[in-house]
Amino acid sequence: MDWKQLWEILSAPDNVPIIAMIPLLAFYIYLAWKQASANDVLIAQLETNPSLAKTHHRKAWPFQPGWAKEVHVWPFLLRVEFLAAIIVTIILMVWSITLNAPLEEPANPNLTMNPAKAPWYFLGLQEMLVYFDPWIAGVVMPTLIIFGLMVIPYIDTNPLGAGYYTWKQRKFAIGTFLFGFIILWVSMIFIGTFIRGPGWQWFWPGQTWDHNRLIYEVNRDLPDIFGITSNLGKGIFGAVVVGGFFAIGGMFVHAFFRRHNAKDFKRMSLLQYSIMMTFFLTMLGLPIKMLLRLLFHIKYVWITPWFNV
Amino acid sequence: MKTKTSMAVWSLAALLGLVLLAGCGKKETEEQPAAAPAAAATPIDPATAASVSGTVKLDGEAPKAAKIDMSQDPACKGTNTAENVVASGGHLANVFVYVKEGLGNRTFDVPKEAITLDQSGCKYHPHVMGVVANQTIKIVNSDPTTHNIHPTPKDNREWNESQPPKAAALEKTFAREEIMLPVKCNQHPWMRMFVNVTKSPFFAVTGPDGKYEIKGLPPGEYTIAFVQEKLGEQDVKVTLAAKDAKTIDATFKP
Amino acid sequence: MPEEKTPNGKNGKSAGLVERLKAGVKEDLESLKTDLPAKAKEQVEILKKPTKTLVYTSIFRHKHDDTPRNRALGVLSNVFLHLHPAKINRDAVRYSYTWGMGGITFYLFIVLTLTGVLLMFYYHPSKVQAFRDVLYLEHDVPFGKLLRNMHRWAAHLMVIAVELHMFRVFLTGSYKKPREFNWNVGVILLVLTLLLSFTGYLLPDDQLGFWAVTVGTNMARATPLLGHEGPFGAQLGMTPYNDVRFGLLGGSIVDANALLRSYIWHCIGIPIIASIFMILHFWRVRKDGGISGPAPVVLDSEVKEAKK
Amino acid sequence: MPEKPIPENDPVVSKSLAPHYVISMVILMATLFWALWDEDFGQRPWKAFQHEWKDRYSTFLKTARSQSGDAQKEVEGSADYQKLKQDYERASQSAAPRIKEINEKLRDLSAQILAVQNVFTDRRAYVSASTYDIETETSPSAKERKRRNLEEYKKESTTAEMPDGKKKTFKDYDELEKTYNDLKNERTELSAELGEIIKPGNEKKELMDAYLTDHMVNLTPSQLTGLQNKTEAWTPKIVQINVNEHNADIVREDSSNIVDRCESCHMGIREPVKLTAVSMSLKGKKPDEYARAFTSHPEPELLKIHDPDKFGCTPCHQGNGRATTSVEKAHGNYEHWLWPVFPRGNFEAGCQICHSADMVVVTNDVGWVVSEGKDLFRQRGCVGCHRFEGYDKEPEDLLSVAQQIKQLDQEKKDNFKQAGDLMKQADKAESNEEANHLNDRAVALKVTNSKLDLRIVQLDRSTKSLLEDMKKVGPNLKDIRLKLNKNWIPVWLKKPSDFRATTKMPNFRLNDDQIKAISAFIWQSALTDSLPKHKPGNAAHGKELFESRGCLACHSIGEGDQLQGGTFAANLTRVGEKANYDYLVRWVHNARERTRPYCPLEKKDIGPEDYKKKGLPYVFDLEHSRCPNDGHELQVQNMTVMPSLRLSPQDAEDVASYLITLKKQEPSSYPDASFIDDPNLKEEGKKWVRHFGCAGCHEISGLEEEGRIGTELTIEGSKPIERLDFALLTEVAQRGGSEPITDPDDVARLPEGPAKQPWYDQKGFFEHKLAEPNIWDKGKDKPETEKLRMPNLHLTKDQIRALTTFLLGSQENPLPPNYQYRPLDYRRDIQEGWWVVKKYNCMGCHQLIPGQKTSLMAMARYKDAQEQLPPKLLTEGARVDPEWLQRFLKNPSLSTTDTNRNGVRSYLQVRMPTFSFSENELGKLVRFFQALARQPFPYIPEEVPILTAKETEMARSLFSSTAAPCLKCHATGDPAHDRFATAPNFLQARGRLKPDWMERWMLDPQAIAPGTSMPSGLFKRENNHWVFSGPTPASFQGYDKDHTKLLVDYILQLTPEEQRRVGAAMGRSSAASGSSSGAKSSGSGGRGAPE
Repeated sequence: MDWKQLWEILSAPDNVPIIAMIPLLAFYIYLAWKQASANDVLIAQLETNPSLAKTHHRKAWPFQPGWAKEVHVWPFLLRVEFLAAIIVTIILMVWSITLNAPLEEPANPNLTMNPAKAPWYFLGLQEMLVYFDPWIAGVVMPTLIIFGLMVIPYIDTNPLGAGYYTWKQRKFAIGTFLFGFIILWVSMIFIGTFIRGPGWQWFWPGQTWDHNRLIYEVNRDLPDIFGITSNLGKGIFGAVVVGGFFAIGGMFVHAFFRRHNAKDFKRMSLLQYSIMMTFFLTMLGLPIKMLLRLLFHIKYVWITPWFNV
Repeated sequence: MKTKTSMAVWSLAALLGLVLLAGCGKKETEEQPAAAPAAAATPIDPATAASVSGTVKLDGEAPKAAKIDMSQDPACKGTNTAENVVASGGHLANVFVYVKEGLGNRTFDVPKEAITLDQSGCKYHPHVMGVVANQTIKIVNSDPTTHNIHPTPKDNREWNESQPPKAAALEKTFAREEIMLPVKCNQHPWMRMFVNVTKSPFFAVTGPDGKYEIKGLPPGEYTIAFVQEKLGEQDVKVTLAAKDAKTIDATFKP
Repeated sequence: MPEEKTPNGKNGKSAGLVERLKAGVKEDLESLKTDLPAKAKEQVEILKKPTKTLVYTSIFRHKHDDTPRNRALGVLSNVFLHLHPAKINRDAVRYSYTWGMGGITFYLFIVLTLTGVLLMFYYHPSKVQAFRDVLYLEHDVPFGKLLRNMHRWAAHLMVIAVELHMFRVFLTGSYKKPREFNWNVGVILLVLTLLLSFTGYLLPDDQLGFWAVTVGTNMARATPLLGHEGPFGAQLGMTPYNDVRFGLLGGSIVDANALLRSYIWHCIGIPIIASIFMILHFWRVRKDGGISGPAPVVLDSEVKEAKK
Repeated sequence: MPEKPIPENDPVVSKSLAPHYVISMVILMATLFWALWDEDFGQRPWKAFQHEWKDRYSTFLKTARSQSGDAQKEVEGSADYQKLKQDYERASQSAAPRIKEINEKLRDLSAQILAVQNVFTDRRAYVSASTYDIETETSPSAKERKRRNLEEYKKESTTAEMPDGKKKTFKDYDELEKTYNDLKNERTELSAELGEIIKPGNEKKELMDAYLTDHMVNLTPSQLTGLQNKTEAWTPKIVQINVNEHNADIVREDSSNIVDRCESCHMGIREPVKLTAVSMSLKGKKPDEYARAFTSHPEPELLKIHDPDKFGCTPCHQGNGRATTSVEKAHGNYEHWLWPVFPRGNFEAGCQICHSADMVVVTNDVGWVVSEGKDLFRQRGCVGCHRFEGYDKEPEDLLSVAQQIKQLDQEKKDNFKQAGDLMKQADKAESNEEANHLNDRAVALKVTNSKLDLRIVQLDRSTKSLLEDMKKVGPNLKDIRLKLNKNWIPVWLKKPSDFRATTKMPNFRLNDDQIKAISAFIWQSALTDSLPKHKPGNAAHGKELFESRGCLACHSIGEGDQLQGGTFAANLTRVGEKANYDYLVRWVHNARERTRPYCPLEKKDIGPEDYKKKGLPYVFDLEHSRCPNDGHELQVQNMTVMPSLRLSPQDAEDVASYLITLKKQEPSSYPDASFIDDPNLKEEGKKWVRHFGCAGCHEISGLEEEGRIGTELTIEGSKPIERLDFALLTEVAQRGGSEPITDPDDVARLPEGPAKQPWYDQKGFFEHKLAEPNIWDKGKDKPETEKLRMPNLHLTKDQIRALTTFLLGSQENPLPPNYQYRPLDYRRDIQEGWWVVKKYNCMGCHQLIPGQKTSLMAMARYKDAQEQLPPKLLTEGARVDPEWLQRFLKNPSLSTTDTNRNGVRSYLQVRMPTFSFSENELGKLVRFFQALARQPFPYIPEEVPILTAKETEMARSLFSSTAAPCLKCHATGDPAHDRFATAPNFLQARGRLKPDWMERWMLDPQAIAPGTSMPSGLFKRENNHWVFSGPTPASFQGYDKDHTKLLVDYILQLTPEEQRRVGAAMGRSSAASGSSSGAKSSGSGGRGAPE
């Protein structure tokens, strides 16, 4: 265990935000989960007791009839906001006093940094470069992420869960989002920061980042494994496999969705449903492609003269 | 490096700690006594002064003194023999005897009187002499020819001055200790003598009978050195009690 | 002190005038004895209630006592606070619901603007000066190092805060009707935040920024159709000198032009765009009925299925 | 429903946030104060330094002052000072009454002036205002009226109360004005008089003070008090040098903007007293980090040349001059600073940054290390594999000259063709006019061609020079068949330092197969010519010659403690085991003699057959250096710096015979190496010879044009650490820990000893690489061909330190270009000259820098006979006529026939050899000596006046008087006399020496050549003239000119006859007749100083 190396990575000033983000995220997930479960308990209660449902104020927090339903912003909200501002200021000041913003050598185009890393919030995309061609990782994916986020309100037809934490009423939506945010975004950043060392090689935490390390790794294309040699063959094969993934995966997801999310399925239009399916399957495709690469050393699945997937 | 220290204190708790710590600057706590202060020169009590004397012998045949060809300068008329080992009857002359160690940090006054170095018969007289550092050496030329006096020291300043016949005496000093400092004359290559510059006045040069005496030494432990220009140096350790008069002989081998 | 005002006249007629003047002065002095303490007392009384002074009331247009009216006015009549409604859902003040991330993000944006403006005083976006200016900030400018540190860390914090904000909004389903559009504005703001941070990365002109930006923009090379290394790029005649990356950097490598572009986007372009979207975002929060919750839970059984 | 009971009051409304606010506000305030504290103290550690400095420096100054006070008393006690003091007192006393008087008067006057002034200024203000009113009045009548009013006003009388209490009345304004001005004038006059009276006293006082300062070694107490006051009044503040402010001419606006605040902590650097770490440490304690920081700059001389206000600190020392937040930051010892401060042992690297074009950069004690590094880089043959700007330029220059010649040839051809075309056109031209015009153009082209021809000739010359200047570090391997014991070669290659510990030949870690192959290749590729046979010589005489002729200035002999001689060339202790006698004879006689000339164009050695083909005699030397085949310049010399000592063939045989006796074992005892003739090994051998870059240092058949195999090192010092491949040792280097070098010999080479601290930096890389060049192969699994090739140069610690220093300073310069020391005046000649001087090891024999030791000085032989050492060249440029110097350097025997001697100092046994300098190097050397002595170039000789008969007579009598026995030591050409001579013949003075220099030399030779045999004190100053200090001949009565000048003029007009006559008159002849054995004068050991 190379503690020195570990410490060096953890204490790099630009990595501190990521270190800070992990407990923060854990805390907020806990906070959300707590409220969601409280709400879910309440919902279950109210569902079984319609009479109570008619009179109940429908929040997990205590309430008495005499209490105001609305409170004045001044002072009740503003005092919280000011307090938050003060605390953020304190954190920021202490952080700024104790930790210096990094400043390295003057830019030198002739001396490549190894590893050369993008800002931490883009490390997820940089990590994707390992698995995909730059145009997918660098252009298509960010676009998909943005569009994916933007279409959420239009494909989430579930009217429940607006304005309160819940899990039971929105299992699919929250599950998918957690998958996208935690697995595909945050953990990729984590890998890019702490796991990827010189030469963008995989180093377990505590392993020495040896600049001389050489790894024997042959990544083969899927068509080659199947002995397909002609370009046309490869193109067709890849298209079949990728299309197959979408078709078969789509079938599975559909089967699942139709059974467990029957109401949503009913509510959704064909367009909404297909957009949802496309994004969902693409998201699923990412870890599958990663695992294919990391475990089976498969480089590309679909090879064409113009692009590879 | 900075980041590491920063990381360690990066917490609100450390804030208070740091404010408290702010008072304590870094200070080198290591204490190390300096070198012992120089012992003050204690005056020598003449009542307890001891002395050392003896004879320096040459064990073996004295080499035959080489003849010097002084023909190049008709003005030179002297004994035509080299002086590097002068011995008669086994007694070795021109050996410089001095107290090499044991006087500690004592300081001594520079004798006021000058020591004369004479050039006559195209030879230096004496051949070996001792002076205290900064003591004046008076150099006279008794020859009807021009000499030049050219000391070639190791640790002192070199100089080379000419002295025509009947010229005024030169007065020179040497500031630093140096044993067997050769002095020559470029015009008469055979002319050669040695000045010994010491810090203390405790030295002597053996005469033709090989005898020497050093007087007025305070009691103590000393190293007495016998130095001969060709035959090298011999050191003898001696302990002198008050009013001691010890005899130390030395024998050189050719 | 009353001044003696005795004109030097030799005229006999003015003798009476002198007498009158004397009497008048005396009277003035007498009255001062009683008036001055009274006035002083009065002044003290006024000062005891600073909120009643003219100056105060000119600034604060309403009283600061705890009547509902004044509480509402306190918010509504304040240019900074009137983003808020006068009253809100009683549970919306709970930190555990909102996490305060939206507000923190906005606060950090203000901090960044202030520190950024101060930093601009010392920074020249040129290849010769940029790195040197950062060193200068670090070593010469009073509080310069703190300033730069705050700017940098506030930027990182802002990214974190924005992501958490989005996370919270999703978890509470706050993007649902009628807030669909505001979610989209939020997504755009997220992208803008990342871009702000990214464009700032290059400005110190050090190895870290240089290579981060090189890596970042190299991806643009592979843009389909528009990048010279992207699919169909070469076929469309894209070269390193006319593709989208060239457009971003103002050159085929990260150099002086890239620095300048990055600077202008960072300091002018994106902040203006982001401000506009922020205004929109805040406006829509109000217009979409304030923050989404905490709303009463809705039961599955109560959902009326819309007719298709 | 929640389990918890519902509280009575609405928590949302009723809960107080006050405690939250209190706590967070307290923390916020604390944070703000922390920020303030951090800004004021945390980021300003130098304040602590300055406080400490105040304490320590004050304490130091106090003790210094008491010591200085004693010294002052001593000086004040001296008679001279007392006299000055009396003068001062006398002057001040005599002036005192008058001063008192004037002062009183002045006081009175001032009071009066004040009294009048009060009135006068008031009235003057009215007059001025009225005047302005009149001037601007437009109506003539009003003007007139106002003028009258003013006149009247002026006529009013005024009174002023005078200081004595009386009232004084002035009858009108004019009188008032006049009185006022008179009073003021009087005061001015009195003040001036006071100044005059005080002046003599002040002058005396200044003299007194000046005497005091001149005679105090350290500062005077009053100066120290000044310093103390300054120190005590010091308030902490940043001390900085802003180079741009002070040095606008050096630093351009856009340049690097150097601001150095080093002195904020290093407060003592420029203090006028010498501060050491010990003197600045606390009482009774070891020097701590403060004490070490407060020392003054160890070399103030250096600061005089490089004024810190103009240069700053970091251009020399590096580090982050702006940073003040911590020691690490300020010294630049952190990861992201490219220019960390140079380590203690290598601080001279800073010299190299700007002085990369200098071979020798020395100021007092500074610069020796880096200069040695630069020298080692060439001497040890680093340059054979690694290119370095400025080193071994000849091959590159040759290439560029060849290129130019080629271009000119082409141009010529084109011109010729064009001229032909023009003429053809002219012949067909329509009009005569046009024909003439075209013909003119053709003529012009031909004229141009003739100019080009001459340029080509000049370029050919420089080709010749360059070919002559081109040297190889190692011997010519084409000759090994003639030269070496065949069986010795493999033994040598195994580990050269085993055979010869100090050899330049490094250890290549060859395995047996490689050794066999390499031996075979070089043996088989060598020339097979035969050498003339020589008969054995007299080894005893050879030994004497070897030891006395100066061979040991470069070569050494003996091993271990017995070693004596120079380190520049090989140690010859075992030469007898390897060398062939006949070859040695040739080598000793003239090392430059080549077996076959080499033609760079044909890339082959030209043999007699080539000459025969052209019907030419097989003669090649510097005069016959054209290739018989293509007329190209040939390499006709061995590319060695070894000069010819102009020994007679007989002497050369003697020396060679002596050398061949030097051995530890018999040559025949070497194991048989007949595989060396195996032709199958040749190709394999060639591969390895190329692989190891042998041709970088050696001339090898077929590999003459091989390039360098190593990396260029010109800017190695600024190579980013990431580019230095520590291989598997990266982690070890970054973390310190155990030293990876295990070989005890190699560990001993590490300048800093086995590593303890992390050494992942340039210094660590260079030092480890130099100590064990294959260190980065440690743990690596590589085939032979991929292993690191750099051989082990078996350097010492000091040598590695020197080379490391040199490399660290070899940077791509971050400083503005005008920091570079690239002078264009005489200093450039000095720069260029050092390269030549170092190339030929002139400093092995001659002293060129005061205090510099030569190889010969250390030898026992010269311990008592320093006059037998080669002359010191401290003032050579001031001493000799440059034209003469050029002649001398070209042929130091100054004769075409009698060459087996020294041209000037025939009495010296050690010999100035013939170096066969090229025209180029001759010019450089002559200019170097002139420039080193700051002599204008070219030299304008002085007219020597012709002496009158009387003057000649006078001079002659002085010249030969017993008091000035010049001819006693100076050679005369009479062999009997010259046996004892220790100085050059006067007849050589003309044309060689500069008359002015001669005069100075006579006055005080010790000041020009310390330790010379020529005594000082021959002349004294009398009546503003230099007069002989001994008894002067009678004829000098009444002579009122410089005796020195007279002697100089006489010497310059001396003829051989005159010298003979004078010599005879001095009784020389009688002495000469007595010792006719001195006939073989300049031969062996004539001069005997009997010991």
